[in-house]
Amino acid sequence: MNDTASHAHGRIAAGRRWLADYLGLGLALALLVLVFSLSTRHFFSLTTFQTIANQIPSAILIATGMTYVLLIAGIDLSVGSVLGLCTAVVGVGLAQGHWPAPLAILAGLAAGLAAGAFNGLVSIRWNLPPFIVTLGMLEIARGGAHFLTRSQTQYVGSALAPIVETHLLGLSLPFLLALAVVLGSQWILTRTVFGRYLVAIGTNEEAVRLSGIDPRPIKIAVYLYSGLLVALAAVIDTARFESANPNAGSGFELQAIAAVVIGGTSLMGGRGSVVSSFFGVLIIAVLNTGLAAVGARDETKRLVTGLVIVAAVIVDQYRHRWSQTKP
Amino acid sequence: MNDTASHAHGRIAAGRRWLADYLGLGLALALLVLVFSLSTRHFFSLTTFQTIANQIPSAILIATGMTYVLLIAGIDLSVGSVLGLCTAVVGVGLAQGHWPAPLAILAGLAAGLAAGAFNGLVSIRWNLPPFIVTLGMLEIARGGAHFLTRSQTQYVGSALAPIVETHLLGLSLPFLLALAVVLGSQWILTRTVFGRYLVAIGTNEEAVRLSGIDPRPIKIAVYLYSGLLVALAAVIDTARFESANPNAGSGFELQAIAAVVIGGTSLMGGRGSVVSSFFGVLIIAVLNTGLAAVGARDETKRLVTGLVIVAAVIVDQYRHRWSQTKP
Amino acid sequence: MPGMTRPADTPLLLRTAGLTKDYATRVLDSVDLEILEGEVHALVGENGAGKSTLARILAGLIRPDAGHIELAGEPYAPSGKRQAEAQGVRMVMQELNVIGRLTVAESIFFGHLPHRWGAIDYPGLHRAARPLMDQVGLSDVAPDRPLETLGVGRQQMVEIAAALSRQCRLLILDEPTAALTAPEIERLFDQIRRLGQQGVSFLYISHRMEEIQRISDRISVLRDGRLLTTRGAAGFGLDEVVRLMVGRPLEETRLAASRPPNGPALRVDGLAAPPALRHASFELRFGEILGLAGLMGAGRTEMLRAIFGADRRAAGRICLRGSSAPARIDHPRDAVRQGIALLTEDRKAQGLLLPLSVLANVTLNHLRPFCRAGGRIQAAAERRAVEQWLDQLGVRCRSPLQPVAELSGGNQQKVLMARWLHRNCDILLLDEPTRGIDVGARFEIHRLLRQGADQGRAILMASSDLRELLGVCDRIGVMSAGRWVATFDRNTCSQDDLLHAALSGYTRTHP
Amino acid sequence: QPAGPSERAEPKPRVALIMKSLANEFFLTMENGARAHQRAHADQYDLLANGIKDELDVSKQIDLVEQMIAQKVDAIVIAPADSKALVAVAKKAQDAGIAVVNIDNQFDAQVLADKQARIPFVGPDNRKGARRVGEHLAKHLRSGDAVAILEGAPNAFNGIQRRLGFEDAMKAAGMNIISSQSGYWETDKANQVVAALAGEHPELKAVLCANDSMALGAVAALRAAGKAGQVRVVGYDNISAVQNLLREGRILATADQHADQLAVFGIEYALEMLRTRGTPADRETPVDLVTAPGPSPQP
Ligand SMILES: Nc1ncnc2c1ncn2[C@@H]1O[C@H](COP(=O)(O)OP(=O)(O)OP(=O)(O)O)[C@@H](O)[C@H]1O
Ligand SMILES: Nc1ncnc2c1ncn2[C@@H]1O[C@H](COP(=O)(O)OP(=O)(O)OP(=O)(O)O)[C@@H](O)[C@H]1O
Ligand SMILES: [Mg+2]
Ligand SMILES: [Mg+2]
Repeated sequence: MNDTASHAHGRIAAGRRWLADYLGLGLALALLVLVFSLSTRHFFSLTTFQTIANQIPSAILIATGMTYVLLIAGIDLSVGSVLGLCTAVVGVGLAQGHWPAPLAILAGLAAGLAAGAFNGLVSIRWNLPPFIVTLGMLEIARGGAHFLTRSQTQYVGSALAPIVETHLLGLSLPFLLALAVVLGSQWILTRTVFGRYLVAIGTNEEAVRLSGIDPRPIKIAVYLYSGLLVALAAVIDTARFESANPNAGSGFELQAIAAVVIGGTSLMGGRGSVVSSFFGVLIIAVLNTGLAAVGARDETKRLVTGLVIVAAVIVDQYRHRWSQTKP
Repeated sequence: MNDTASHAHGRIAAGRRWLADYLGLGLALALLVLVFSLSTRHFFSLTTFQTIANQIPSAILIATGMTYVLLIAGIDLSVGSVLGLCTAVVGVGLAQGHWPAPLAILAGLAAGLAAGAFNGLVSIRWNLPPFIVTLGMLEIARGGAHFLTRSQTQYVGSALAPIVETHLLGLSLPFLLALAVVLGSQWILTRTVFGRYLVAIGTNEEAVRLSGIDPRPIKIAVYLYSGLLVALAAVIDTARFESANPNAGSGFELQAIAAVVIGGTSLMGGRGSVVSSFFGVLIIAVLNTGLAAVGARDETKRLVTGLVIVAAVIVDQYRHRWSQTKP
Repeated sequence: MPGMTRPADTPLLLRTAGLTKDYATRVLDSVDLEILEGEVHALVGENGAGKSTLARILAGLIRPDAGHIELAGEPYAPSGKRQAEAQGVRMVMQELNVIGRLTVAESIFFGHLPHRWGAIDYPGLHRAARPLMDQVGLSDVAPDRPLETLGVGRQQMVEIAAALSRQCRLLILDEPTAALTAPEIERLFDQIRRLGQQGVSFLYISHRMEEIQRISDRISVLRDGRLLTTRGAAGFGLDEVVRLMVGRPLEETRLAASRPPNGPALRVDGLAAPPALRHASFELRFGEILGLAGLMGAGRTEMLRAIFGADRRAAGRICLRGSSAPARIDHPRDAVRQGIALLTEDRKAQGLLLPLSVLANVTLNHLRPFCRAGGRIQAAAERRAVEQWLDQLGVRCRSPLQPVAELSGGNQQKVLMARWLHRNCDILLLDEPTRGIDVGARFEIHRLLRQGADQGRAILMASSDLRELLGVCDRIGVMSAGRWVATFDRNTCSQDDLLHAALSGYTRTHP
Repeated sequence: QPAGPSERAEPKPRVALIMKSLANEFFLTMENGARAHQRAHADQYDLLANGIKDELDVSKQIDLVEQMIAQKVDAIVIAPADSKALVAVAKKAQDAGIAVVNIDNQFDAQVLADKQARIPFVGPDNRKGARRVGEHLAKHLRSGDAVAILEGAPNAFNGIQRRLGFEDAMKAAGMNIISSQSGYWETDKANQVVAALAGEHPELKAVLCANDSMALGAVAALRAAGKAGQVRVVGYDNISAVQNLLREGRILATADQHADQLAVFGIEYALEMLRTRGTPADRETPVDLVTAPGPSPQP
């Protein structure tokens, strides 16, 4: 089993499972780095890795939320639009409302939570597939972002600069925050009652219900968490870009799902790991950076990205079988 | 049950089921038409309906293929990109290769079939979730479209004009073709062995396998059919626009799924109807046309579209329950 | 301890009055049930009589439409399972309800995982799980083993361990033994007796009459939602119980073959599909019913699946119909084309298309007779054929268009039987064909099997119920630890012989 | 005396060209022009051309700039997808000692001032170009005629500029703008909108499209509505696919921004900056009105 979530507690076989879980991803990552280091002059450098570390926090946060959502056999297609909405709230608050930064940030987080609450409550109240509810939210949130900003990018200047300028050991605050969220979320997933409930709901929701636990508040919590992490990502991006673009996040939903699935999380629910999703994000980031460093043509980038996505899940399938046959 | 596919075989209760199946959708459609007729001058006119009939054939074809795919509990995220690819093949063949129209059309259809074959074969050979395989195909096909056209819109002139200029009773050939495909596909779904297999596979694939039927060729056939219909849509669009844009079809995947789900087809497989999907496409088309006629702002369009998607599935849920409680 | 009676002054634990529940029809019709403290109260009735519905109401999973319940003299109206459990009523559900991705220990304590600030105390959890697992015979399983790697029977034992994990006053067991074999059943009975001595009451639902006779103090009979009677088990003959349940007497005689078997149908040589199936060789002839006995996890299911092409084989030859050339069976499709059928162990997950009609379920794999040009199905002809089968097998349903999900278990099983008979299969592999099926329906299925064999079909039937095997089969093979260890003639063997053979694989050391 | 490190042969400067969506023919033409220029001057510099997949995805473009900074390129020539959001990172590149040239879509003056950055701009004036297209159209209309505008993606700078240019011309000529909606630069979205407008406003006389892809969709919609020839269409960008339509008069006019030269101007500017270490002044590149060959009819 490649599934860290469901039984990371055995002490004995833990090492072996770690290997099965992260070896494949680590190797894939190393291979990509190697290829790009050989084909460009400046790729293999500290700067490149700092650059990547600086760029991926928002993708990591979104992927973490998506991992939780996929774990409970849900899906969230609205993450990109909700990012746009939250960024719009923060940007309009700062640029038009001249709010103090903390208030604007809080408003942004509230917007993310509200979107998550909509997704969770509507899909649970009427028992609708989250695919379609979050697809509706995708349109609604984007409309909201354009409505708030009147389709104009909001320049926020250095109001949020401290967020991106704080560094520790050469790593930016957002990256450290994203790392903390990944580790914390992984710990929750593998070590806490809540984490077990997530896995259980994704595996057999009816059985959870019959065992006397109401899955609904847990599912709503997951969508809220996803919304909150997206809002955090929006705050970070607004700080990085010093501006709030209502189109921010277009297409992030499929990218995030791709990253999470490359990490080995199942779209059917019940199987997944936040740390693996982190690797998935890294792989896509290295791929993007490397292809840009090579100066590949756009169609090449797309072809390679598409093939890497498919290849990654095929490899995951084999790895999964390998660790299954020797339990 | 609102499910026309699974037991449209009973003669007796057929009338009642028809009501349950199409009443809700018909009412929703009538409501939209009413709202827009009241809020604009010329909406309620033959021209508007001819305009809509002229625009939707490609959406109908894609939604028909998607209905089949969702019925077997699959998904096809590549439809938009594959449309771009097929349109590129047709356009390059005509504009650069100066091929005769039939050859270019055949090449376009072949491209669609090839994409469908990739989706079907890869997901079945390695037992991968179609979500991720078709997500890969989404990137690959778009890359291919740009590669073929060198990202330039290809002007094909009147080479395909006969396709859109042939009319019968005021309806264009593409619309009649799309209608024929809908009726034919619905007939296949409800009346033939193949249709029975589709519903069965979507309901419980393992049970089908253990009953001695190999689901794999059937699933591949469904992805091929979806690819073929997308290619047909591409030919029609190329003819309509007299040009082949490699970006054609961007975002069609989610639109098509939204239309199909509004029509009441389940994302979980086993339940669906092509005719209902046709209604779903109509609802979205009327909504778009109406909002454009009103001159709504872009953010309003998005907000309304999102809310209509969610509202439609909520209504479907109630209708479903209603027809369940009075069997 | 059959017929053990309690003194008349045993206090009442639970009383229902006028309990009524309606779905499409009335399922429970003013049921007045009384359960005494510390008794094992058996509840029997045909499939669909309303037993599980009654149990679910008591366990707080659903609410009655009318009537009320008293628990130890207090009004009892649980709003959900948790509240019922808080008041000391727990239940093991009839359908396996496991969360495969959890570990055994997590499953046992699911809903009550020991934690501090939300973080699970795994050492404590495993310590607490160990004795419970030992009690139900899971001592060789690690507490952190994922549940999905255990067989169905052991998963059922985990559910029972979960029910034992907490203090309770009333434990409802809804067909707990359907997936169990003799040794596990003994272990379960030991636990029931132990807890009974501590004053815990049991509501025990089962279709296996001999178990009821052995374990229960009193028996209630439910028919069509009405409680017919409650009597002490001592003076309540089984024949009478069955007569009340079914509404007519059932002579459970041995069904003997009317003529000797014909030629060979299936010869299996050295079949293996590790780890569950190590070695199986046997021969099945047309016109006979060959039984297959074994303990839980002996590999019977795996062997049937391997023959059928549902799983990959590692070694072995399968020859059909007396031919000496091995048959090619790589997929269930190949098996069915050569006349082999498999009735799966889990009819809901692996057999039925639950939301679809009875008709679609019967004709699923053989639509050719109704096929017209272009693959069109001739609806009228299909319906006629299906109605014939439903008639012949005595399937009770409103119409062939009724969703098969709405049928009772026995009728669902008959629908699957109809599917294979309609497909003209003459080599039938049946995996637990009567699991969870009431005595009446079980008898009818036995009669059908006998009739099938008499018409010249070859039947291989795995069952965990030794009495059933001895009752219907001509010969009985036994598997143990993945090997086919013995084959008996039914006239010359006893339950003890079979049990002995079934255990042999676990004592002998393998090379 | 052996040559010191300072005297080692200077490596060729590396110039990064960062464009908007390469899915857009305009930027592809730009890229091809740049690549051709680099081949002709291969001894002078190396080129790293990159674009983003989707024009809306601004963060990807910012990532690209950061990656180029990490790659330690010598100059960045950028066509920003957003005139405000890219300023900060462009300033960062400048601070890292990289020569930055802004092409195509001008950085927001206010934000530049706020960041105290001076970045030279080389590019066309979209508003002026659109006004010229509109003025040409106006010659074929009568004052008071109903016209509609198809905008690009809602917050695209050049889309907004083109809309303003169209509006300037239409207002000056006294036209009645009955609707202005977004077609997201796409053929089929434009088709949908124009079809709806043609039905709703029978009096419609002209459609002004912010790019040629949308003009193609507009032409198709009008043909389907039986209004081909009655309603005029103008576009922008002069892509190859509209050449025939221009010749046939089905598209009245478009504007050519000389995409192939745009990046080249920028690169030459950047090389000049590297040589002189100075900051040259902004430079406006030409926008040409393209109309059907032959005499234009009198209004
Ligand atoms: N949720 C439901 N909706 C509709 N009908 C139901 C539902 N649950 C049970 N029934 C019907 O109620 C009747 C009684 O079902 P129940 O499960 O209580 O029977 P049972 O006695 O436990 O049978 P078995 O021996 O097969 O387990 C059956 O006819 C069944 O079809
Ligand atoms: N998913 C699995 N992974 C590993 N081993 C398994 C798995 N499923 C079953 N097994 C093993 O296969 C063996 C046979 O399983 P199973 O219990 O189905 O056999 P059986 O003889 O058919 O018994 P019964 O029919 O009484 O349940 C057991 O040892 C079981 O632990
Ligand atoms: Mg029951
Ligand atoms: Mg078994």
